[in-house]
Amino acid sequence: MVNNDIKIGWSRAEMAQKVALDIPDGSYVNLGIGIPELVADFVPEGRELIYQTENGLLGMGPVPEEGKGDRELVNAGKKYITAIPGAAYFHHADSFTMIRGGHIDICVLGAMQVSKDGDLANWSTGAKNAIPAVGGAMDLVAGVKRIFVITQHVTKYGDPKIVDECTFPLTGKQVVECIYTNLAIIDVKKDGLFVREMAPNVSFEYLMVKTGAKLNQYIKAKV
Amino acid sequence: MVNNDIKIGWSRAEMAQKVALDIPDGSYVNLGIGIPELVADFVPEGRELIYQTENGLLGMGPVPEEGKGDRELVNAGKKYITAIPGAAYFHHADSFTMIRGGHIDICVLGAMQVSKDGDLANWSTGAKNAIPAVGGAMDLVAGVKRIFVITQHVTKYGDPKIVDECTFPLTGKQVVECIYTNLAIIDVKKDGLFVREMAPNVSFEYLMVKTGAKLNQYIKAKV
Amino acid sequence: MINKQINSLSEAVADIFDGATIMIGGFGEAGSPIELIHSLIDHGAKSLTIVSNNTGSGHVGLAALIENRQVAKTICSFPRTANSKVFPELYNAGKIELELVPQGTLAERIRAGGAGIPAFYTSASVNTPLAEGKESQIFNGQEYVLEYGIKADFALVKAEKADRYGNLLYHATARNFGPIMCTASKIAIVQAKKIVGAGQIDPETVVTPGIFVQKVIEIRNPADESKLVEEELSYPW
Amino acid sequence: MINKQINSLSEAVADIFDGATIMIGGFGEAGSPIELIHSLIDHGAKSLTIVSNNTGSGHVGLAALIENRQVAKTICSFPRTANSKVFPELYNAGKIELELVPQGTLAERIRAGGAGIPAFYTSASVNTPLAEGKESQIFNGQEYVLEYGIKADFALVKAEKADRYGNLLYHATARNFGPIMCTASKIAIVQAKKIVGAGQIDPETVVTPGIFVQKVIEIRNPADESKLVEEELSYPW
Repeated sequence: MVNNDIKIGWSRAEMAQKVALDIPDGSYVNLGIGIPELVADFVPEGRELIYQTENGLLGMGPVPEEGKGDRELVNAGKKYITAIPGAAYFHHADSFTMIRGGHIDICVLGAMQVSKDGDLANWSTGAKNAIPAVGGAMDLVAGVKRIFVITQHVTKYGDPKIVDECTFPLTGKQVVECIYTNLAIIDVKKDGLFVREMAPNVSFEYLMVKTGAKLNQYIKAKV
Repeated sequence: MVNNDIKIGWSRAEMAQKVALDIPDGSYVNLGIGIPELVADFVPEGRELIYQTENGLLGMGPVPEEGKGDRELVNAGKKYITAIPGAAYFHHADSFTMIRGGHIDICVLGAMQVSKDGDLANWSTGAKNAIPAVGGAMDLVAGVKRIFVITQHVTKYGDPKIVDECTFPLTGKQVVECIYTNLAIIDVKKDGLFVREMAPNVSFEYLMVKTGAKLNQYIKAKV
Repeated sequence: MINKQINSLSEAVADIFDGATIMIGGFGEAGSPIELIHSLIDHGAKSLTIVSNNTGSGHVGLAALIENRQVAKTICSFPRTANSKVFPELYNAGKIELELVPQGTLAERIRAGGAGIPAFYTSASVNTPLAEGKESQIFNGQEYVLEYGIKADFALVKAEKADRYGNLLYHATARNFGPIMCTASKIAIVQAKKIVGAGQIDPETVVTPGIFVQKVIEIRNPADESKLVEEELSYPW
Repeated sequence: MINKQINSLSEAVADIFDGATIMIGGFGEAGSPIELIHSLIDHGAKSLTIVSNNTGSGHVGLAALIENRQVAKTICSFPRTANSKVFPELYNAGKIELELVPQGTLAERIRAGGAGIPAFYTSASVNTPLAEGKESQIFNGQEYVLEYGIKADFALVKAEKADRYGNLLYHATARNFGPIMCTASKIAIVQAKKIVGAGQIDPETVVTPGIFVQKVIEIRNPADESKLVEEELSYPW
C-alpha cells in the first residue's frame, strides 16, 4: 500500500495536460462542461487546435477578461468565451451536423461511470426525483470520432467510477477510447482496460483497489 | 363548331396574365421553366410577390439588361436573373427546406399531361431512348401548397393534354389545383374538372373536343 | 407591399391560443426572446407545449412563463440550469410534463419539421433509456433510432437585425435554435434589436430568409436576463 | 499551424483513386469547379461515381470528364442541358449508369450524408416511377418514401473566398450544392477565387465552416464555361 501522507495522483490541471498531449495537431475538438474545459489551457507548443462548442461556434477562443464578456457569446456550459480570428457561427442543426456527421475528431467528456467495454454514463444517476437532463452528451458520443473521458478516479464517496457494468443510465455503449483520471491513463481496448500510465506514487495494486473492473498492464508495472 | 379564321384562345402572355391575377398579394412563388417564367411580367398593380428559384435565391428580380448578366446568378432554367433588395441566397438543402417544408405558397409549372384528378406528368414521355431528367418538379409538387399548371391545351400534334388518366410517368398524384391553358381556366375539384373561364371565341363544346377528360361547368356556359 | 413589422408586443403574441405548441429560441439566455415571453405571460394563453433547449432561470423569461402555469409540457434537452427552481418543483410535483430529447436530436427534429421531413434515423441515444420504445433499424451494420420531425404553431425568436421581409441576422451564439425554429413554425414571431430597410442586409449574409418569418418587432434594448435573475426579480413585476 | 491551402491543381486532386465517389458542385455552370474537374481529367482516375445536379455542357468541365470515360455512374437530377451531347450518347449506348434523383431529394440525401443521418422520409416522388421499389411509410395519413444519405470520398467545389482554415463564402447562386457537398465528403477540395487571411471573413457570414473543408486552392480567374462551350473547345486542349 501507498503511504497516504505523500501526494498521490495528478491534479485536475495535470490531468487536463495529459489529455492535451494526446490531441494531435490540427484536431477539431469539443470539450465537455467542467474539467474538460481545462484542456484548452494546455495545448502543446506548435499545435493548433480548433474548438467547437455545440451551441454554435467553431473556433472558440480563450475566456474574455473579467467584465468583458458578451451574454450572447457563451460555451456549452453557458460561460463567457471569445471567438478566434477565423471562427464561424452557425445554428444548432448545422452544429450537430458537425457532431453527428463525424466531423469532430475528439470530444473530451466528464463521466459518472465508465465500463470495461467503454460504455459511458454521464447524464443521470437514475435517482427518482432527479430532473433528467441530457444536453448534447448522447449526440457527442454517438457522432464524434474519438471520445476521451476525464474524471476523478473515484466518486466523492470513494466509489469506483470505472466499473464492470455501468449501473447508471447509459449515455452511449462502447464509445470511450481512453480514460484520464487523477490516478492513471487507461485505454479501453477490445480485450479490456489497459493502464497506459500511472500518476506519481500510484501503484498498479493501489489502482486495482480503486477500480471496479479488471485492469491490464501493457507491460509489467513497476511496483 | 368555331370558325377557324377568327382568333381562338389566349396568347402565352395572356395565359401568364390570367395566372398572375390569381396569385394573392404577398405570396411566395416558384415559377417553373418556360411559359411559367412569363408570369413574373404581369404582377397586378399594388401586389408584391416574392419569387423563389430552387437553385438558391429568394427574391428573384427581373432579367438583367443585355450583356449585364452574371454567369453565377441564374434561375432554375439557367437564365440570367437579378436579385431584389431584400433577397437572400442559400444552399440547395435550405432551398428545398422552403419547398418540401410547405413554405412556398404557389408553384406554376408546365405540363405534358394533367388528369381529371389533378395528377401531373411533366418530366418524361417515358420514351425508350429519352434521357430521363426530373429536376425539382417532384419536390415542388410534393411540397408547395398550391400547384398551378400553365400549358397549351393540346400538344403540337393536337392531342389533348388534359386527360382521364396520364399515360406519361407521373410527377405527382392529385397535386394540381388549377390549369391555365390557351383555351380556358379549369379548376381541379374533388368531383371533377370545372371550367372557370373560357378564352375569347372558345365554346364549351369546342373545349370538350379538345379535352380528353370530362369537363363540368360551374354555371351553364353561353353557347 | 410586404411588411411584417408590427409595433406592439401585445399584438405580436395576440394570436397565440390555448393548447398551442410554441418553439422558443435560446440556449440559456443567449438568444432567449425575453420581451416576447413576457408578453406571452401578459397574454395568458394556457396549456402550452414549449419546445426549447432549457427551462429558464430565476423567475423571469421562460421560467416565469412556466411559473405562471401556462405550460403543460416541455420538450427540451436540458431542463436544469444553475438558477432554475421553477421547473424542478413543478416537475417533481407532477404538474408539468417533460419530453427529454438529446440536444442534437432536438435540433434535427426541429429542422426536419421545417423541411417537410416527417422522420429520420439517428444513432444518438441508441442503447440508452431515451431510445426505449423507439423504432430502430440497422444501416451499414450500425443501429439507428427513428425520430420524428417537430412542428409548432408559433416560434418566439430573438434576432439582431431584421427587415420588412423578415430576413434575419443573429448575434454570435444567440443564433442557436432561432433559424430552425423559424422554419418549423406556422407563425414565427421575431424580436430584433434593429429593423433595417429592405436591401440593407446583404443577400449573401442572410441567415434566416424572410419566407420563414411572419412577424418582426423591434426591441432595441432587450432585458439582460442574468441581471434580472441576480436581482431576484420576478415577472410579472 | 493549420493551413489547408495548396498551390497546385495536380496536388489538389492527387489522392483521388479509381472507383471513388466524387461530389461535384454546380447548377449548370454556376458553381462548377471547372479547373478542378480539368485537373481530374489530367489525373486520370477511372470508374468514378459522380454526384452532381447535371452532366455538363459541350466538351469541357463535367461533360469532358464523362467524355474521357472516367465516369462509370452519375447520380443526378437533370442529366440534360441545352448543349449536352456527351452524356446522352454514352447513356443511350449503355456505357454510363444513371441514378436519377429528384433535385430536393438529392440535396437532402447529400445533407443527410454530411449530417450522419443514414436515412429519412420524404413525400417527393411518391406515386411516381422514381418511388418504385422504395420502402414507404404513412405519417399523419400521408405517404412518404425512405431515402438514404449519400457520402462521398471527395467533393470538388467552387467558392468565392476561403481562408487557411477552409472557411468559405460563395457568390450568388453559385452556392447551390457546394456547402452540403463539403459536409458529405471525406476530402472536400475547394477552388476559391481568393484566399484571404484568417479573420478576414466575418464569423457571422461564414457559409461553410472550415471543419468541412480539407483543401483549398486559389484560382483567381476561373474559366467561363459558357464561353468555352460557345467556342466549341474540348478539354484536354
